Amino acid sequence: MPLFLLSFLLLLCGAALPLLLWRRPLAAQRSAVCCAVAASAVGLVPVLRVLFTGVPASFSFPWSVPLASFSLLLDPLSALFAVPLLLLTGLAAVYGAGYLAACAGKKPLALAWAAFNLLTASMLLVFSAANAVLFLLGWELMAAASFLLVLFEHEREQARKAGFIYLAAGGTGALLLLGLFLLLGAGAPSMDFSDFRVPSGGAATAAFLLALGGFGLKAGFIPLHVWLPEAHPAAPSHVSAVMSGIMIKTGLYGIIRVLGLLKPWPEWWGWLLLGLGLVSCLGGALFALAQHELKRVLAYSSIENVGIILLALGLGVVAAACGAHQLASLAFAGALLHVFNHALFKGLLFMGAGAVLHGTGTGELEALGGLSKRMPAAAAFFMAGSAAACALPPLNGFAGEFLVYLGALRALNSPGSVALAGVLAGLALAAAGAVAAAAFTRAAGTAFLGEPRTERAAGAHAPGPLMAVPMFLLALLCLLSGLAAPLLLGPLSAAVSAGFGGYYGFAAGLEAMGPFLYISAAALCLLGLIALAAAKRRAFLGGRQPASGVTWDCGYAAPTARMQYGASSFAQPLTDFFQPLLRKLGQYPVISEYFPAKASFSTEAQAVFYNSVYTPAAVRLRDLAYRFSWLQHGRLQLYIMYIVVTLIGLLLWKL
Amino acid sequence: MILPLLLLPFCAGLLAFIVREDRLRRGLLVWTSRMHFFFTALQVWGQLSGIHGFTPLQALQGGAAPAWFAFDALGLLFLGITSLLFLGASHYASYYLAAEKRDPGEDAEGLFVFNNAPEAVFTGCLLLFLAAMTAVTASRHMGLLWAAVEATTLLSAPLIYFHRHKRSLEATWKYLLICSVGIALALMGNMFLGAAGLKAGGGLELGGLLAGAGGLDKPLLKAAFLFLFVGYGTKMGLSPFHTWLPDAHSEAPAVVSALLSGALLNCAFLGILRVNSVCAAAGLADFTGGILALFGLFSVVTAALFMLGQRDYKRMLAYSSIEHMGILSLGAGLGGAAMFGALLGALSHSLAKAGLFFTSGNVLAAEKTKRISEVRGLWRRAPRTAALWLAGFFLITGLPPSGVFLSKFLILRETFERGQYWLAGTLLFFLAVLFAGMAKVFISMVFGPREEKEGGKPFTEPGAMLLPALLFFLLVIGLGLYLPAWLGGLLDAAAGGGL
Amino acid sequence: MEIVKPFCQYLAAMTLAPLLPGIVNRVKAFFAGRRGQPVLQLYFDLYKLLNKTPVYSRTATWVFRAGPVAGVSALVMALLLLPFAGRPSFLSFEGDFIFLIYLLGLARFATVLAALDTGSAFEGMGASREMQFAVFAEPAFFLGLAALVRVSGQTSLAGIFGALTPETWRQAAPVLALLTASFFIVLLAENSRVPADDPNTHLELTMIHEVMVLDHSGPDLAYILYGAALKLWLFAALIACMVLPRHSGSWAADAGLFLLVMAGVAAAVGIVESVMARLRLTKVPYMLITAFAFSALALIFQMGR
Amino acid sequence: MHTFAELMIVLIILLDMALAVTGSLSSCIRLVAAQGVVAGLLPLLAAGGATHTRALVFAAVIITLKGVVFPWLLLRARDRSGARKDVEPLISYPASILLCLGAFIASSWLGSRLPLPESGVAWTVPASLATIFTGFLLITTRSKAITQVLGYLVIENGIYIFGLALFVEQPMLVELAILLDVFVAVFVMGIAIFHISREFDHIDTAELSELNDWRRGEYGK
Repeated sequence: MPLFLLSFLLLLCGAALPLLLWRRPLAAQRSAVCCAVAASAVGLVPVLRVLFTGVPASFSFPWSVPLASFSLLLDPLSALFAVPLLLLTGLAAVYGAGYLAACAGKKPLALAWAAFNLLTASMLLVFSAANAVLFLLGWELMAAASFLLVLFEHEREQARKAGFIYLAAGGTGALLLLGLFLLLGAGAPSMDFSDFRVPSGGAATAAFLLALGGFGLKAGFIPLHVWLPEAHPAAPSHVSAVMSGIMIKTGLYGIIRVLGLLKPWPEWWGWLLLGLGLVSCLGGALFALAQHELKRVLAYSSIENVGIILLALGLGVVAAACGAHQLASLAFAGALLHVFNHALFKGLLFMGAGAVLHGTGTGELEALGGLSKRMPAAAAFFMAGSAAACALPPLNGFAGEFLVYLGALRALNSPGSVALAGVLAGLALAAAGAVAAAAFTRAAGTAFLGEPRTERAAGAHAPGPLMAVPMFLLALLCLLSGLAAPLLLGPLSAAVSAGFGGYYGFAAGLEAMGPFLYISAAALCLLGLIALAAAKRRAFLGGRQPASGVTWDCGYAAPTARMQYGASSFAQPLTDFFQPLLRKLGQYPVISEYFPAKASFSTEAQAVFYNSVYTPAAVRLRDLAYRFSWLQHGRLQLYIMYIVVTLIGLLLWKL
Repeated sequence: MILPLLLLPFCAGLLAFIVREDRLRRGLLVWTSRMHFFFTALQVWGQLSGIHGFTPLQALQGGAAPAWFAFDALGLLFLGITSLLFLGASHYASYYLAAEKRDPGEDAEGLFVFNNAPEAVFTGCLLLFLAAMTAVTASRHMGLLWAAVEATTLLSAPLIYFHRHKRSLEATWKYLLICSVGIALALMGNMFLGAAGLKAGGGLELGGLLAGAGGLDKPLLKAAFLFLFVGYGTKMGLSPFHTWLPDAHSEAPAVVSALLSGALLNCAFLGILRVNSVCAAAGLADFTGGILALFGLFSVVTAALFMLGQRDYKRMLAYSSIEHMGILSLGAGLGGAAMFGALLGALSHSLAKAGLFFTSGNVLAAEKTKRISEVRGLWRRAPRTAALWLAGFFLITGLPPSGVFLSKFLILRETFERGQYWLAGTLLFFLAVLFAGMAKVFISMVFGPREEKEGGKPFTEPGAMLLPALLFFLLVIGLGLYLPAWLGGLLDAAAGGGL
Repeated sequence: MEIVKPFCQYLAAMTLAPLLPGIVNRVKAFFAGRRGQPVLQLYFDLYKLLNKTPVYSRTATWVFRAGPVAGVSALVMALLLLPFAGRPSFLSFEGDFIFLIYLLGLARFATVLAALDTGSAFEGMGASREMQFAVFAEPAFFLGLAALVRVSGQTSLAGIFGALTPETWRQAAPVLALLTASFFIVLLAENSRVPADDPNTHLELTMIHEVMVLDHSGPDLAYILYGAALKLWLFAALIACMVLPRHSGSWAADAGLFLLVMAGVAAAVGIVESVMARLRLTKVPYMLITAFAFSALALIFQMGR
Repeated sequence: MHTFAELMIVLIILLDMALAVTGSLSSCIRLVAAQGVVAGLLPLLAAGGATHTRALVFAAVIITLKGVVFPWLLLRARDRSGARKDVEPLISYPASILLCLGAFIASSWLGSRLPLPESGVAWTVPASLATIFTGFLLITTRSKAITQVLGYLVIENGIYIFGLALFVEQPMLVELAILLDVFVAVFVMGIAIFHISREFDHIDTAELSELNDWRRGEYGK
């Protein structure tokens, strides 16, 4: 635990130092990065110890604030969330050093770095807090710090809009959580989680719904996701990596904690979670397919992955409620494993997108292309990340989903509604996987492959080592944690026991070991096969130098970059099919004459929920407020009339 | 130590009217505030540590020692708030007045330059205002309390009319008339209180009333409470009596707005708490609690509705004050831990809001307009002010760590403890609305590109005009992180004494 | 001996896979009244291509070269999971068919990226369509397998097909029939046969799979063609295993029968190609949705029983 | 003596009525002054002869204040402001008188409702309440700033009458403080009116509604 506190301390130093050095941006940045890296290095030790030994560590310190106490608890579940947090923030800091170096002088770097370290510290606090006040403190600091980072490029209208939506969502969520904790802590001597008494019946349901709302606004599953696709693209890429990789997981962490507290679960909770997960993973994938901006694609894919995790939780809860504990444990384990894996590959992907932004200055897919020639390493890493995000076998994305699949298959053969849950979960995973594959081949293909579509893309420059190395490490981790899945089962089951109860963890570890060993073996075998095939190919070529020419365009000898299949055209068959959901806005040219002049075609994916649910609601509310605004009309006589009328009313009512 | 506390600002105020030299007068202002703060600190320390020469707090609770002027825990707390606030305000004011001297402000609407009130009058009224507020916190006699509160109204009217133009005059007039009428009702309430005590022969001395509360005539006491509540509620800015508040706060100079919002409203709140304590002692706690909670909630709702699409950032702050007054009243109505929360809220809201108003003064100086829509990219124009402005937003909306958060937390907890889930739910919803509304304003003001107007010479505010706000904000944050034992004790005693 | 059998099965699959396209072509030729190309045509093509020097577009990068390699290895890997005549395969574990589905996904991923790497309008077109159809085919395929799991109570391919007996058919004939139909449609779509796609047309605008590999040549093209053959084999084998529940004692007899059925499936494909016209592209999803409906129906029946 | 006192009460109520209907500003001011004087006289009569010096002193102070100083201040403010002569009510006079009657009825009901300790003089409490409501009537239905000050004064009278009716013995200091406040209030209001008349060239409060949050016509679209 001392080491854990030390890493806290380092992070706080990392937040304070840049502000002290604000006159010398680069020095500030250097100090912040050093602190962040040191903090993650130091912090990983105790966290990994807890994770692998399964022995929780705790620390408590009295606090003069009423009902509050400065008490931390680091159990395997917290550790499981803290490991990717520390890994990712450490790497992201290094990456950010390269990413932001260009902004020195133009932007308040010191503030950005202070906020970054504060964000890390607060997330660490959220994962380890054992007292509601402390938790809320961490939660709100997290929101504030990330808000500042979202507004890093506040000159852009889009960023300000994102900032507002993000802040509003965060504030609302925090208030819901306040309600949640007060409900749980009502009658408790203090606000320590250990003192909470488990409510039952209506109170339990209320607590669950409050948690779902409050944490859901951070986790960002549909329909509470509106801030996510706005905020993630707005923030600097290393921050988006952290936000998308870890910060949204704080919401899931909260939901899991509350679930762990509110046992036994009614079945319909599971169905609710399952439904939300289903909508989110399908909707997220579809929206991702329709986006035109690289980071928005990734943001929506985050929604999809949150949906997958939620789906697994829902399956688990339904199963547990129906008494099918083994497959419940598989589903829970799958959820947690996917939390870990998603952090890795989504971090990698956002860094790749950052490399694109850094190299070309734009994330518009239609403006990119051919970058794999100019930044081969980044391209390779990004494609690796995409493969992981599509859950393709040798990589880590597959492992977590496979656990959920196992649960779903087990469910298939069990009686009653569990089977239905299993079918739905598996089906959603399969469908979402296919759509995600389309989305990621589209993104990677349009951005990195083919010919550059614009001058910017043609003049792109490769990211420096500070940016490349973290991406390489993350890609490596994606591969390794994919191959070493069986080794992860031990800590995983410890985490599951910590979160959901001892039995589940034990069962998960037991059930999943066999298939996981096979899969790892098969994955290795696959890698071997690929190597073999490549070697054979070389042998077939036998040293003959392949000729090179222009791309075969069916006889057309002068293809230009603009004739390539673009992002919109790639997605069009699917997006048209799902138009009722996506509500794409499009302008299609009308060709009238025999020799048509220049015609233009454009589609724009809109944020359906934001535009057609939240905005109208907000407008309605403001309209209501305006309707009442005449009350403050400025006439003194009537003001005094209010007083008289109220007084008389009170007298008549109360006397 | 009570006499110096009362006389010092009084005499200084009278003196200020005749002093010619500007710098001398400003010095007088600053030094009086420092002395006052010093005496206050002495008083607090003396009474808490119960050294002789100071009446220990317990002596007053039972009304054993009837006195017209004495500090019980509640009075002590509000005295502390007032004095601390005035300390900051006076320092801000000395620079503010100097700045105003250099270039008197211009009207935001019709851009004409207006002349300010003579500085002597301003300073004098400021000091007398402090004296009156001190009297409010000190007086243990309902009649005197009334007189003192009315005095604060009359003395602050010229302060609001410092910038002499139509709109400030309108604001002053409304303030003057609405508050006077309200206070007149409070006087009526005092009459009823006296009538209620006729049989018991209590008079209006608080100690006596508390002691003989059992013998008070219930229906008359109820009537007294209603009149006093409406009366002081008008002054406190509870909806629907709040109508004067946005006008006065938006038109007064920043210093005055800060004092109005931070100190004056609290004084009125103190009046309500006094009568509330009497009613509670007489066993009417449920009756008064219900009314306080009802109007508290109503104020929050009103504030939320007017926060949406607000056009003037000082009015926005005023509505936020209404919101907080509502929350305080709610807490007082709930009682118990919520009372503690309410008092903590009074303290932290005063500090945070005063800081915000100071900052708003800087914003006004930098942008020469109070219209939200015309302030963009403050971050570029005046970064330090912008940072404070943003920090103030986070604090006032109750983002931890801050005393505001703690007070909201405690009050909400009490609602849950009592199982009043609908109340809690409504409160939470409108708090969310308020947060969103304010967030939109602050983001649009602080951030965004800056098209430099009027040659765009960089605006640099003197550090002394940032310092008070900065200190207050740090104090509020500190309250959220560490509640010193003595302060906790004082709040606790006040909450107990207030109930 | 028990080690040798799976090995032989695997070897058989690897070697015999290129026969199937030949059979299909011969059947089509028969219907068209032509002699048609030899059954072994694909073997000749592969041999020829392997010894050719490839031509690469200047646009293409390493992704283009890596595509076919990854694609073919994924399929070779997938065959390892595939039971042969209801006999267990090399690798068989709980949920192995999930792994198989994702291996197919990997192959598709690699091929599509390789196609996009050429920067050609046509190949992009093909890639887009491939992905679109996969979105509809995969759920149908998964649902069908889920129904099989429900039918057999097993969760691995070998388990499922090992548990299929004439008895199962007698009990759940409609379910299995529906599933067979569904799998057959998926087979047609996934292997880009008529009515989903016409491998023989020379109008690139209408092609899907073929147009994705326009730019490949030499060994790369050989890999791709071989991979396609393996894929056809894979789906055909699934169908064959399903319609051939009888397990006689002797392995050889089973194997022979199985191979016959495989040929039959190929012939069926050929017949469909000869008697049906190619669907409009916009109609293909509806065909796949039909397959999905079949699987869903089967599953509902099974869960109802 | 009580009969006199009750006559006074009746007089006060009549004065309320008169205030409700009077159109001329100056007469309004005088009526309010008269009411103040009557209110000042009341204690002497109510006390039933036995008048000790304290009561006398207060009566004197009050009469001078309300009967002399305030009218003088207000008339001066009116002349300075050069206001038009009539009070420009926002509602018609019949409406005002009806409201006044209603106020009187309501207050008598309220007076009966409140179990007040029996005072020597009948109808005191209803009269005071009625006076207070009349004050509110003046404030809320007249458009001039001066009339609002007058309304405030009338409320003050009502409260004062109420106070004596109950014989709430305030200590000297308190009473003085209260009187001082009232005096300063009127003084400050007078100054304010003066400024108003200077800024806006008349004291019609219709001008004084520039500060508002009314989003007129910005909703429902």
